[in-house]
Amino acid sequence: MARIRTTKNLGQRVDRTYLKRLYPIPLWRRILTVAGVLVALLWLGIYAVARNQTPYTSGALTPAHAFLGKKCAVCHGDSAGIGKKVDDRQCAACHDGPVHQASATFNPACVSCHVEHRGDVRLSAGIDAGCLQCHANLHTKTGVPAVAAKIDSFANHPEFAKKASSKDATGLRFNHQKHVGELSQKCADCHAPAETAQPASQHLSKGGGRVSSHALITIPTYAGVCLPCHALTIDDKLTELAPHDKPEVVHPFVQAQFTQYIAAHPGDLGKDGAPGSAKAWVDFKVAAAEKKLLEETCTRCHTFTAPQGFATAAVTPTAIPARWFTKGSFDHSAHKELTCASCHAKAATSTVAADVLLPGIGVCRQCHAAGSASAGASCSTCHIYHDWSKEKPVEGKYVIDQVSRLNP
Amino acid sequence: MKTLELTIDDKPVTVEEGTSVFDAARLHGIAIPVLCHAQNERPIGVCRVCTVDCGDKVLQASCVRPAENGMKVFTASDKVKKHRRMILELLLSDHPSPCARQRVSGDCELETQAAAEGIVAPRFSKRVSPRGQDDSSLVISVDHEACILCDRCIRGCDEIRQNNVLGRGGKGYNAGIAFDLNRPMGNSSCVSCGECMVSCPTGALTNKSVVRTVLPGGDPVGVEELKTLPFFQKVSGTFLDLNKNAVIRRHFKAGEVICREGDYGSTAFYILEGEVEVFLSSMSSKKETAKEAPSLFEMFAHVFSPKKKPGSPAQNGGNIPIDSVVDLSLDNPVARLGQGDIFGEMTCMNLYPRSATVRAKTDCVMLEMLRNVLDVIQRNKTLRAEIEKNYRKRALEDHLRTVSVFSSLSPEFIENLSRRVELVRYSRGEVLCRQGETARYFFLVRIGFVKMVEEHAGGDLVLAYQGKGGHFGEIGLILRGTYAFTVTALDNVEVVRIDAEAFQEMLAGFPDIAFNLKKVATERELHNQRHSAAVSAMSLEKFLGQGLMEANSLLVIDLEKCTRCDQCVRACSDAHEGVTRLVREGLRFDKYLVPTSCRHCRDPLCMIGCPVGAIRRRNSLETVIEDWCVGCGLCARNCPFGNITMHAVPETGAPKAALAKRKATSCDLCQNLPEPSCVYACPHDAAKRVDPNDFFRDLISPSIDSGPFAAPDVPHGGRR
Amino acid sequence: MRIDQSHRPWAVATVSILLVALLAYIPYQLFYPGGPAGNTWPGLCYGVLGYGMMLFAGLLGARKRVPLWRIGRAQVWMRGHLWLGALSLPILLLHAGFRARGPLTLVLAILLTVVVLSGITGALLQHFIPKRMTQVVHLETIYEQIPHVREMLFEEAGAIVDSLCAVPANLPAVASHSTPAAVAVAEDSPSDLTEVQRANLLHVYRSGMVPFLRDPEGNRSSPLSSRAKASAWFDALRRQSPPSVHEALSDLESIFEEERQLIIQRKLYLLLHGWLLVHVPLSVTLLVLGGIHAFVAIHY
Amino acid sequence: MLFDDMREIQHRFGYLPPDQMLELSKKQEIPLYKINGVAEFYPEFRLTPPAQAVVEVCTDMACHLRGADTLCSDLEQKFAKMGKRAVEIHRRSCLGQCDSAPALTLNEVVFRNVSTELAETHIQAKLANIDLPVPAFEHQPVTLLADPYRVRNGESVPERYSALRALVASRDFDGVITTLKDAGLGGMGGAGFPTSIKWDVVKKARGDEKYLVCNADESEPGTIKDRFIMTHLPHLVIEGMIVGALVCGAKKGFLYIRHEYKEQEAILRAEIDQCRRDGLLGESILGTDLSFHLDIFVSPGGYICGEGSAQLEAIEGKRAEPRNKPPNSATVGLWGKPTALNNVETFANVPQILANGVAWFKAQGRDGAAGLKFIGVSGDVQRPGAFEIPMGIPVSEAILGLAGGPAPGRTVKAFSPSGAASGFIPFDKFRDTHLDFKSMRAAGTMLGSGAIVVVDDSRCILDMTLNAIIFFRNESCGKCVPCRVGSQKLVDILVGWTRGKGAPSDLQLVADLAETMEQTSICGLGQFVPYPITTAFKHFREEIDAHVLHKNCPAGVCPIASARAQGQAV
Repeated sequence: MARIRTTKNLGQRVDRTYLKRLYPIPLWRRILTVAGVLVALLWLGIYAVARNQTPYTSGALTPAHAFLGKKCAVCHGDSAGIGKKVDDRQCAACHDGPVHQASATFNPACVSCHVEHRGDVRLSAGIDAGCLQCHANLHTKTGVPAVAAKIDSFANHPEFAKKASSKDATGLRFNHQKHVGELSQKCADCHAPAETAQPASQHLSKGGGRVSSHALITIPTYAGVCLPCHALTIDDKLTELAPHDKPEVVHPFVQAQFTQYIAAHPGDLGKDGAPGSAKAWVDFKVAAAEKKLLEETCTRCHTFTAPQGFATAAVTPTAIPARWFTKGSFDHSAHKELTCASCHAKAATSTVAADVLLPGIGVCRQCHAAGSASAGASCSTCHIYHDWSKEKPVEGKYVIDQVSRLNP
Repeated sequence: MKTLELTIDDKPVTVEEGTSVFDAARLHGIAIPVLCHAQNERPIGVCRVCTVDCGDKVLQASCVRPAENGMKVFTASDKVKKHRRMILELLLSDHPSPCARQRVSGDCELETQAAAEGIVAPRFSKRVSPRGQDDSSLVISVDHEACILCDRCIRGCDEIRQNNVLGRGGKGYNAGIAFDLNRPMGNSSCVSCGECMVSCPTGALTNKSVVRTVLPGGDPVGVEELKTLPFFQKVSGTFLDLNKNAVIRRHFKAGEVICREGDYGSTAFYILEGEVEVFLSSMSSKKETAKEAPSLFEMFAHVFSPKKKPGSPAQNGGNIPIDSVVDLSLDNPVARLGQGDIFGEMTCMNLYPRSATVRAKTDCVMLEMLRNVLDVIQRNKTLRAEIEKNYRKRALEDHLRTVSVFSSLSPEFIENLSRRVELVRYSRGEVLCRQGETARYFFLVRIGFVKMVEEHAGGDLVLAYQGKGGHFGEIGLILRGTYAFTVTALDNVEVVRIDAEAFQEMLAGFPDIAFNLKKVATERELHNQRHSAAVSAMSLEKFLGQGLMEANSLLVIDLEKCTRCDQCVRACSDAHEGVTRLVREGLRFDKYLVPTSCRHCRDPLCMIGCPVGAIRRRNSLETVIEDWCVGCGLCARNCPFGNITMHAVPETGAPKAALAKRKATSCDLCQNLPEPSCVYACPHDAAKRVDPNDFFRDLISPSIDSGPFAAPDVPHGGRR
Repeated sequence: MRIDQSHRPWAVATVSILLVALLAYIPYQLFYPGGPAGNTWPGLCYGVLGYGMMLFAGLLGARKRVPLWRIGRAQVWMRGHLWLGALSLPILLLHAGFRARGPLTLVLAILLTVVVLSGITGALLQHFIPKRMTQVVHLETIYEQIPHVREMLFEEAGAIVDSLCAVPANLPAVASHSTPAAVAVAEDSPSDLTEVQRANLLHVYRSGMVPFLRDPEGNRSSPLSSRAKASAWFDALRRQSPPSVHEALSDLESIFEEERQLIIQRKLYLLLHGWLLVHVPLSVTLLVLGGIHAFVAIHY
Repeated sequence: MLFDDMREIQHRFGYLPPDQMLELSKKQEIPLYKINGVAEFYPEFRLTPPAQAVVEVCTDMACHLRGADTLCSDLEQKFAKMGKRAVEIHRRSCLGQCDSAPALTLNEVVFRNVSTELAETHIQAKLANIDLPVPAFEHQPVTLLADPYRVRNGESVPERYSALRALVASRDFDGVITTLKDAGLGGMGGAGFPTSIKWDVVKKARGDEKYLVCNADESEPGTIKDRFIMTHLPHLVIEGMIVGALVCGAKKGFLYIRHEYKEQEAILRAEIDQCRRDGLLGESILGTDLSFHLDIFVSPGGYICGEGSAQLEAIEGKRAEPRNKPPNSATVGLWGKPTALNNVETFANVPQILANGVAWFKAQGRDGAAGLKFIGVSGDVQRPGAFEIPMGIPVSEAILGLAGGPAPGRTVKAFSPSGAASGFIPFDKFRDTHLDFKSMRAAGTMLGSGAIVVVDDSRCILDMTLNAIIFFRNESCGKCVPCRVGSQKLVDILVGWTRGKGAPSDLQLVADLAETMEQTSICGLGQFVPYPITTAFKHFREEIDAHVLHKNCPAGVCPIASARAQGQAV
């Protein structure tokens, strides 16, 4: 009885309502679906019960706001509706952010720069997009933008203003090359980061932000730096050094010194061709010292306009800028690993103090560029927006247990 | 009367003049053995067994030889016995002893006489060319082998009953008895009176024992009482006696159900007294139950749910063909039958399921009869006339009107047409008209099924099956002059035949009908030609093996796209109240699966035998099962591909509850939808409804290079 | 669904939408105060667009529930599902600004990627598994009917062995089914196997064949589970028995061949539909959470 | 008449389609079984559509001797593969052309002296619907003594039908009977029954409706004399019939001619029309109150129609099945009315006797026999043909003289004096027997219709006997058992003998069967079926024994000869 397969006996062996019954795969598909949805709802349900809306946050809050984690209404307010944006009033509740740039055509919203829910970021730094609201295509109230109108990224950031002006009117003379090259001095011998923790605000902006106190390089002071090599030796006989002060201060000191010396060393009167009288000796010595000072010691760095000698010499005012970057800020401590020369390369060859040794923006771009492999190139890396000087004090509203309650 | 003296076996005998020697001997107690002579029949002296020695040069056949004065007759002399034995031996050598009669009742005259004469084994060789049997009659089985051509049956039929059906055919050794134009007995004008069977000496004509099955539930009717009925008068008493318990008298009280639609049966009913009501209960169950107010969702869903094309169930004319003299009209399917009516003819003759439910309106008395008795009644000339008159009066008009083409005929033309048509019966296998013969009739089928076949050099091609209401012959009469195809009867068929003159007269009288008929004819002609052209191009054996070329619209599923997601089956069950008409199971052909879903065959075997013509083609090629299906399951069994299944019908609890327990279901190509749901719902474009001859043309006759079905996703010009 | 030329319009549409979205993203990402985020207008647009696509893709399941509705062919939906489903991933990434820091957004991102990836694997599978199934599994049946067909094969095998051994091979204890047909056959046609051969065949049937027939997957070790070993096994059986029985044995062998093919069919079917077990649940969950996210996000 | 309608239908359709027969039965109110019985009985009617070329080859006696079997098998081999629709090849009974054997008909047209090539060309022509002219058969003009009105040099020649005119004038019908009685005219069909008695019985029979039938069926193999007479002496036949009708008082007469004799039918029809024009036939003959209507009845075929009562049955439109006698046809003949039925030659003799007188008639014969006799000689003779001989000439004169004897180098082995029925008798024993009724019967054989078929020494008597009995088996009407069944069994046994399957017991069985058939058959055919083999038993016993007992065919014709030649165990 060969087993024959005909259309009829194949067709007939299936009963026509087999679809009504449920089979494993479709069954499991349904079970899993329901299960999946249940899990999801359960997960959200639990939070909803605890009236904790963290799951819906679009990202972790910055540590600063972390304590508000559960209370979305604090920032977001209660008003329903599309795009319940956090408007400035919510921020102002706690922070009384200073007023915006005077010349801004509009006051961007806090959130346009300070975008929360991005996890552990320096919220105060804001995001570039916030700056670009204006700077991408700068218009100011007065119509004339003070800086380049179209800056939308570090890449097309214009050259630093100071660098652009290419002159360092310090009123001094200094030959880096001599010091670094011949005398193989280290940069740190002169330029030392500021030791003392100056409140950033003092320098930068209220609220500080990340710029650390050591960010700035102190101005090399005579006393601190130049003294050992460029002692203001009045005379070889005097052990005292001249004070590093205006001539009108140095002159009487020298005289006093000489007088004191002579008084102590009357013997030196008339020696070496010096007048004999104490006063004359003193004058003689003073004049000689001052001349030495004037022509040698002091003119090594300073330039004088001394039509009548040292005493009344007018020292061209020295103006070593404390901060090159007026608008941005540069944090030397962040670049500790780099050698000074790697940025200030021209220092090694600059002979004239007027050379602006500030590295160009190109140097910065070598590390700071868009893209994840390079150091941050967002505006907030260097610039601060708010004018913290106009910060208004904020009285705290919360007491700890409230806050802690906020954060049960 | 003058008397004659003669001596028989030396015994003086006096008889009247003109008596035959045989009678003279018989009157005096001398029995001369005979075979072809019967007392009640005219002697013809062909068997020669009765030859005796009358002193002439040759022996004389005593049955025909008139006695003469002074004749000396020796009936048992050695010479006579010698020749009698030789004749019996000759007959016995061709006789299939023991013949049917000898086996049944042991009284075959030839074998008895041969035994009496001591003939054991005939010395002659057996007959080489067999003359065969004829089983076509319902009542009498004919075994030509056992026939000794004694002519007793012929005289019985022609002279005693004057039915003039039987005669001698052929010549010499190939001579034999022949009905009408030597047609099988069942197909001849034989009225089954049984006279020939009663008078046959051997087992050539014996009674078919339908008699064994005794009909339950009624008192058998005696022969005398049967004789009182008009149509039994001409039937031979012995025959009625042999079949007496094949007919019983039944009494039914008012309201009692006599037979139920869809049941199987083998009897017919003749109403003696009272009236019955005939109706189709399955129609009532299908009425659309009133829909409550649609819910919002349904309102909304309605917008998207498929638009139902207003398909009216019965395209051609408003009535349902059932198995009685009257048809049921579609709107109120109830009819009445009264005294003298017959119903259940098809069930009894062709063993079809009952096509309607019959319930007694008043108390009534009925004759329930088996097939052989019904056959007698039907062949009875008087009753045939009465049935015909009945049919003409009641059913012919609207039966003619069911032919869509005649619907616009004027009533009086139909009136005179119905007088001139003939009601002709054909039995199984008979040819109604043969391809190529001059067309002389227009046929309209009343009962039974016919098959229309077009003969080809390469073989025969079945064009269509026609059941009740089917008509053919118009192509012959109008277009070709000869019949376009051969039509054979599949079972007992009764057709209304309109001869050529009446037909032409009708065409002349009614130009619009002529136009319609021409259109139908040319349409059918075109279809046939196209169809036969397709067949001749086929060459692949497997393609034919699965009967794919039969399909008009075949569902194929591209197995390389189908992800077996059963979406098609789900769509199908949605489109058909939860019962799918498609099962994704079946044989494969090339890379396609041919699932179990109706193929709408060109030669739809399923349509044969449907008692109510529920499964049919409306006006297009799709096979559709109408609502009034009675659930007999015949089409499901006939379908060779198992595409039709039976489904329980939901109980609607309506007063006339659906008595039909189940219904046949098969794919109707989503008639009322713009597109078959399975194809529409397949997300992977794997299911397609195609005409296999075109779709697989590239495969089955590779000589034609470019496949016509350049569906975008099939790389052009090549198979896998 | 097989990706072929008919998908060209969809592919072009998808790519072009993607390009437009990307192009729109660049300025948005640069100039938008607060950076690209969900709640910015463009972000919102992306979000809506992305979610819309996901929703459409999700609706395919629903579309399949109502196959008859005249709301676009199932194929169109399927193509939409594929392409828009795939497109939703980039769009939603743009929506989220390539960040998903919140827990919910993170979950959504994960779900989305898993769903889209599983979808893609599913599409790829649909390219290869059907063809493989067509070539390998000739005696394929409907997956859901496999247990029923196995039942019939078991009875058929039982009947054959009955006819050979003239004793009901499928002991009632073994299976509740032992249909009377199996028993009836026994009496009238004892084949001409000797007593020993009959016992041997019975033993082989009960110990070797029945376990495999009852649980084809479970008996990987049985020789019947590989065609080569099975044919060798049957050849051995045939050598021991008279030729009159060979035809019945080859029938038996064909039963096992069908059994093996059904195993392969199950494996391939699970592969073909397994990924749905991942894809569908997660996509529904994704839609739900997405909805909630959308609702909540609009609040804040 | 029924047959004419059926012939008309067959002419129109090529065969008798069922619905046509149905219509005929309705029109003529004849039950279908009668039409069917007749259609299946007579060979002329066909029930299936004919092929383009219907070939029927005569395979009886003379044609058998002249290689009809090989001709038939050659044609079958050549055209069998053309399919039934194209060519049908059948064997048939004698065509009455034994003097130009072998003969066949192609679509009802007779061809004589047919060679295989001739047959093939004509069949090919028929297939290609080219109608090739049929080789005509020219009759040499011959002057016959029998014709009293023939032109004789010098003597005054009485006008044709003068005997009839004399009779009409004298109305001395009884005188005619006495004249015939004196002349001793016997039935020339073969029975030899005195015509005068027959006519007398009919004349005296009661009732005024009587019939006269001329039996021109002539289907006995070897008989060609009637054809010869009808061709050359049609007027004698017609005159004889009119005289007979007037004598018997028959108002209506039929000339029953076989349908194969189309030529003779035309001649007779012309003669009858001429007679009608001359007032010799019709309502009033020669203006007198005597009337006689004569029609030609064309037989639908079959040797049995030659039997008297069967012929009447045929004319009545029924199956030609002989009637049980008595009563004989003289009293209860056509439609139950007295009918006189005589052979063509008998009618031809009547005017001779009336015109030339009894003395002339008696003088024509030899050694006491009276009258002239037309005989046919065919078979293994050089000049086969029909001859007019004086009654009573010796057999050898006919065979060796008139027919030119056997082929050179051959001797005459045997001959059958009256066609198939008489069986073969040795030539040397009967060479001197006189060819007349009495002497032939005295010699233990019979003159019959005078159809001599000659076989030479190369022939096998059993084979020729079997050929004759096969003819009878084919032509048996099948009405009565001994002839219907007996003829077939006889053929079976004899065929067995020719194949060496005979058993000694067969000889006695055949003898018994022969006797039963002779004793119990209804008609002459049935009685004469076994006659050839009984004659063979009588005259060629040793040749029969050689076949049955020794399984050998001395002449080397039968299959056992070739089987033995191949050394098979027989």
